[in-house]
Amino acid sequence: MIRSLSIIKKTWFSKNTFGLEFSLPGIKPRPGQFFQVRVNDSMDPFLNRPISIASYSGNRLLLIIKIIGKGTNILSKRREREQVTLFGPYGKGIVPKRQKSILLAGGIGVAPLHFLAQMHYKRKIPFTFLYGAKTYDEIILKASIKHMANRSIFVTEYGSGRRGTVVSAVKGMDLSDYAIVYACGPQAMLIALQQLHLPLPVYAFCEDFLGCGCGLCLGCAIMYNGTYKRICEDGPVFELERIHFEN
Amino acid sequence: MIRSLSIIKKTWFSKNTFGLEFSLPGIKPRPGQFFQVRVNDSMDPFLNRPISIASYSGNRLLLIIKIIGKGTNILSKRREREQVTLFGPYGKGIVPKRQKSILLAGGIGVAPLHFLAQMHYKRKIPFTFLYGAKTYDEIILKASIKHMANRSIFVTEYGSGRRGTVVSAVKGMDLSDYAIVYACGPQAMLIALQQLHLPLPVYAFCEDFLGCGCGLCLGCAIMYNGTYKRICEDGPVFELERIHFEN
Amino acid sequence: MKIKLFGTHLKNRVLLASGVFGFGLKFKRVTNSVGAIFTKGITAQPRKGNPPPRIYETSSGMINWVGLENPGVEYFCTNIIPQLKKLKTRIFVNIAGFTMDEYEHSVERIGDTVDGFELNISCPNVKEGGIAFGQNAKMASMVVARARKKTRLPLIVKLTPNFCDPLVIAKACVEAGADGISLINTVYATAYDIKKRKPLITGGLSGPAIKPFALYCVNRVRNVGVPIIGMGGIVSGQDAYEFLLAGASAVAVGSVVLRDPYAPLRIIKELKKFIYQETKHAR
Amino acid sequence: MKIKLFGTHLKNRVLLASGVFGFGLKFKRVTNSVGAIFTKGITAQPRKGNPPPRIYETSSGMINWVGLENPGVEYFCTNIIPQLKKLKTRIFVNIAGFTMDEYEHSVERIGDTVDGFELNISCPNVKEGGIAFGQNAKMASMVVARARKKTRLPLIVKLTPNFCDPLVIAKACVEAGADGISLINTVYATAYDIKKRKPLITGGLSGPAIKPFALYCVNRVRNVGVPIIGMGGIVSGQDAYEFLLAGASAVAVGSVVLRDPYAPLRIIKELKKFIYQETKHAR
Ligand SMILES: Cc1cc2nc3c(=O)[nH]c(=O)nc-3n(C[C@H](O)[C@H](O)[C@H](O)COP(=O)(O)OP(=O)(O)OC[C@H]3O[C@@H](n4cnc5c(N)ncnc54)[C@H](O)[C@@H]3O)c2cc1C
Ligand SMILES: Cc1cc2nc3c(=O)[nH]c(=O)nc-3n(C[C@H](O)[C@H](O)[C@H](O)COP(=O)(O)OP(=O)(O)OC[C@H]3O[C@@H](n4cnc5c(N)ncnc54)[C@H](O)[C@@H]3O)c2cc1C
Ligand SMILES: Cc1cc2nc3c(=O)[nH]c(=O)nc-3n(C[C@H](O)[C@H](O)[C@H](O)COP(=O)(O)O)c2cc1C
Ligand SMILES: Cc1cc2nc3c(=O)[nH]c(=O)nc-3n(C[C@H](O)[C@H](O)[C@H](O)COP(=O)(O)O)c2cc1C
Ligand code: FES
Ligand code: FES
Repeated sequence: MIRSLSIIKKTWFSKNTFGLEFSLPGIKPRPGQFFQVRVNDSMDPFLNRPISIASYSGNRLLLIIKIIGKGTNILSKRREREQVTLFGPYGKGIVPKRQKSILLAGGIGVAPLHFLAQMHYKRKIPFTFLYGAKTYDEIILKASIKHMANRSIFVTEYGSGRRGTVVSAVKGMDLSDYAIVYACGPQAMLIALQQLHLPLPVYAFCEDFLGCGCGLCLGCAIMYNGTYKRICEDGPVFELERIHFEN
Repeated sequence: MIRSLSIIKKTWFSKNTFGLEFSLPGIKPRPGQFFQVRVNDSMDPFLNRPISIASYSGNRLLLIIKIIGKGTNILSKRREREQVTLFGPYGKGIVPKRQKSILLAGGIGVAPLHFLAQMHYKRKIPFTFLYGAKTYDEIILKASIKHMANRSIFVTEYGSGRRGTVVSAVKGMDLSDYAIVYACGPQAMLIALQQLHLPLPVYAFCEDFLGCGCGLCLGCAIMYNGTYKRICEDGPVFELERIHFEN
Repeated sequence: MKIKLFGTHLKNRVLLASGVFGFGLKFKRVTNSVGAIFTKGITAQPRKGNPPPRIYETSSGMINWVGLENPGVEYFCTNIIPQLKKLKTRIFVNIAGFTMDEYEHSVERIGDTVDGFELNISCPNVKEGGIAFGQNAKMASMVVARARKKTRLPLIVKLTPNFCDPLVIAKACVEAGADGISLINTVYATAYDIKKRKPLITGGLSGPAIKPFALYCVNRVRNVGVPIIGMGGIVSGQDAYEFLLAGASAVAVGSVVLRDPYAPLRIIKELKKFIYQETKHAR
Repeated sequence: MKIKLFGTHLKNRVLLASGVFGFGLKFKRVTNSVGAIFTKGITAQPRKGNPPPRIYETSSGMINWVGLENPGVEYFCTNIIPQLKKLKTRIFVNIAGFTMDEYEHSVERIGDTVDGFELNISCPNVKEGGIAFGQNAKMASMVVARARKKTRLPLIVKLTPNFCDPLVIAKACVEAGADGISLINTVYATAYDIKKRKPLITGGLSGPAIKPFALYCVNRVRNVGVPIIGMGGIVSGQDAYEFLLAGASAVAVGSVVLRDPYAPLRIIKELKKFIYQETKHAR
């Protein structure tokens, strides 16, 4: 679906991360699903930017975007009431299992996991939210996470608060109580997590440069179970153990 | 000079023509001079847009821009207090002669001639302002022109008001009183004007696709007196009789 | 906008370029609206394609290095063609290969179950074969001649503008029996990873960045004597019309569908207006 | 960022590409800050250049069809060189020609009054000569060999990526005595006038649109044995650095100065940071 939606609300969550809210009735999105966001009408940037659903509740769609480079920088200048062109929701996403789980977010990886947390919360599935960022300022959505999660842990690499990475934090946890882990963050984090070989299934939300975002171009690929899968169409959520990271 | 200036005021003169005002002390521009206006930071559009000085008074610079295509369309979305990058003023422009003159504007050609009118008015040089547009709505700056000009004539091709083109209008005028004509408008108008062979010198404000706008790239050319001149550096004002229009 | 091309009737002049719409089995509203679809490149053997990253964005364009990921001609014939038959559009199968035998084999194997073939002798993303045939008139002509013997269906040859003159190659292909020429395939391109200080991706450049180059190439080949399918950077009906002015009989849209899978519908509509204007003008 | 190139010391690795800064006599703050300037192409006879329009904007790029407007080598020697001598930068004269004699003549006439030559055998904007020499290894090698006999100054050859493999041509040029290779010159391009329904301009494409193609070409030629001046679409220090990664010893900036005549100053500064990072890394 192609949609031109008006920005109902724009919120700055941190100095380089902002949220855009849209009214979008009639979709039934799954966590992990994302929209391909048109940056502007210019041919530079040429491709859309994949942005996960961070919240969907009462027909209100929230996208949270961290400024990384050219495209997200231009998007950050959009204002309320301006139109944004979106394609999607794309991706298979996941249907959350009814099992006690850990949501493990690194950096902007918090966005799709926040939507997953929302689902858990609505369905009364207990979960712990473990969330790490470089500095304390970069921790966003804290109140909402605290409100929904049975337990929430925030770690940072520098500055105040509990020190460390989410990977080191999960390593030190007693996991006997949990049945499943969902993780989203930079690839380096996913690789470190994979090396822990946790004794429970881990579902990873993966990233890559996307072309179409909808299975047409074969531009995204992830080596999974010995064959290439589409991040956009077959994922972006995959069982971590079976991924072979190549780049 | 490269300058990043804040838009002090934005005005819509007609439904597709707007003005941007900047504070810019310390320049002594001549009519016909223009700025190379950066559209945005994207590489598409790649080149700057040449825009004439439409008014300069009390350190206030006014640029008037008609929406034509991609670049001017993007510029039309700029708001007050946003920054615009400008290079210039470029071009030789002209020093108005102290002689009674006719200012002959077609369409957006009114912009540089408005600045010329301002100069005439300040120096108390008498002039008639003859200004044509497609429709009456497109006639802009009417009050200001009426205020400054000794006589002003507005003609339109369609709709209310006096009918006709500036070329047909000037053809019907008694020119014995005047010493000089300044003309700015589409090339078709300049060609038609040239064919009239008016009995007094005509100075034409010319256009072309510009590259650099400042004499570096040899990308603009006008056949003048048998050799190629730079529109940007040697003009954009040339004696109409000596121009050989090629495109 | 109906046209007759290669003896077949097409709904309109806007086709889907190879590789950007898979086999046309998704977004069927789009597939069923275009004049024809060129499938993703098919090789004799299945290929898993290149490791990620396969795509990299550039100014007004993109580089791809997909590497001809496809299930191979056997699977294609058994599992895909039956589905393609249900589409309401013409199907041209893009055939890639590493040896001349492979091209010949695939064409023969597919037989006359589709509407035609596009011989891809211009893919910059594989090491052997492919583009090497497209850069050499003699080899190009051999590939075409051998495929020609195996099919009576329309045989289009897709050319590269990379380091060879498409006119020279096009002439050789037409002499060897090609019914049409499509161009351009992507342009050689490299992007660097400045952190790792080595190439991030080496592949083919496409998108609006290459449009002026593509128009040049199409115009250069225009008098070769067979219909030309023009492509490279088309994002609007105006772009498409420019390719017709340059000598193309139809156009194919590629990268723009990554930006907007519904773009072909818009382009068809916009192009209609230009063609209408022109015919009005001619009256 | 000082470097020694062709036996000469340059202030830094950012040079001004031919044709976008005239003779370097305007914006002297910029001219005097770059490592060297390549002058606008000089021909044996004066040339008035092509009729307008000479420039056309495209997505992330532009087409130019200036047509080597220049006052000819005599005027250049008598009137321009004395002024060039006052600049605080190195001067490489871009030499264009329509016959081999012309190249030879211009090089000889200019003698050793400048810092070196760039033989332009790659201009797409003139009908005869020029690019034809650059598309053929044998002819390229003859042009170079003849110029070589006339000068001991650094002799750089500027190559085209149009319809020929720059590596093949580069090898021939080096064998014939070239001290350096610069690439890429502009890419063949056409733009259409949809109102008049005919080509508006046919010329050379430059700007960010061609950067990925240019990087590919530079990387391809990197081991040819002489220093390479890389160019094509550079607009930032990062772009410049990417060309160094691709194998260039220095870079030239072209079209970006049309967008911003002061861009070279910024690019020098930005590139310094990248090079500093790298040497820090190496320590
Ligand atoms: C399925 C998916 C969901 C995502 N969800 C979110 C989200 O909710 N919020 C958020 O802030 N970010 C999200 N990202 C990452 C986001 O898409 C990139 O940060 C963004 O595209 C960067 O664009 P840019 O122009 O600012 O950066 P640039 O570096 O200038 O982009 C250049 C090119 O690289 C691509 N690119 C750069 N970084 C990434 C990356 N990490 N992943 C994929 N492509 C990249 C861009 O799409 C573009 O094609 C998601 C990515 C994927 C694949
Ligand atoms: C010396 C000079 C002074 C000018 N002063 C003014 C002014 O005060 N107000 C105003 O509204 N316009 C003025 N123009 C015309 C204005 O520059 C063009 O209308 C504008 O560049 C169109 O840009 P676009 O992206 O909207 O159009 P597009 O058609 O999308 O532009 C595509 C390309 O064509 C060029 N172009 C298109 N039309 C023209 C044109 N008529 N002249 C030159 N280049 C063109 C653009 O610069 C760009 O490179 C002036 C032009 C020149 C040469
Ligand atoms: C992601 C991608 C995959 C492609 N795969 C193929 C292919 O399999 N076979 C082929 O002949 N061309 C392939 N192409 C080239 C396109 O068909 C087209 O020739 C080229 O992209 C230029 O058109 P565009 O600028 O509109 O994309 C591919 C292009 C892209 C962007
Ligand atoms: C307006 C213009 C004029 C040019 N004139 C010449 C020339 O006279 N001789 C030459 O060798 N190259 C000429 N070039 C090519 C540039 O030197 C350069 O090789 C090319 O533009 C690619 O670099 P860029 O993308 O940074 O512009 C010209 C380029 C432009 C844009
Ligand atoms: S991005 Fe196109 S298939 Fe995944
Ligand atoms: S526009 Fe560059 S010289 Fe006039």
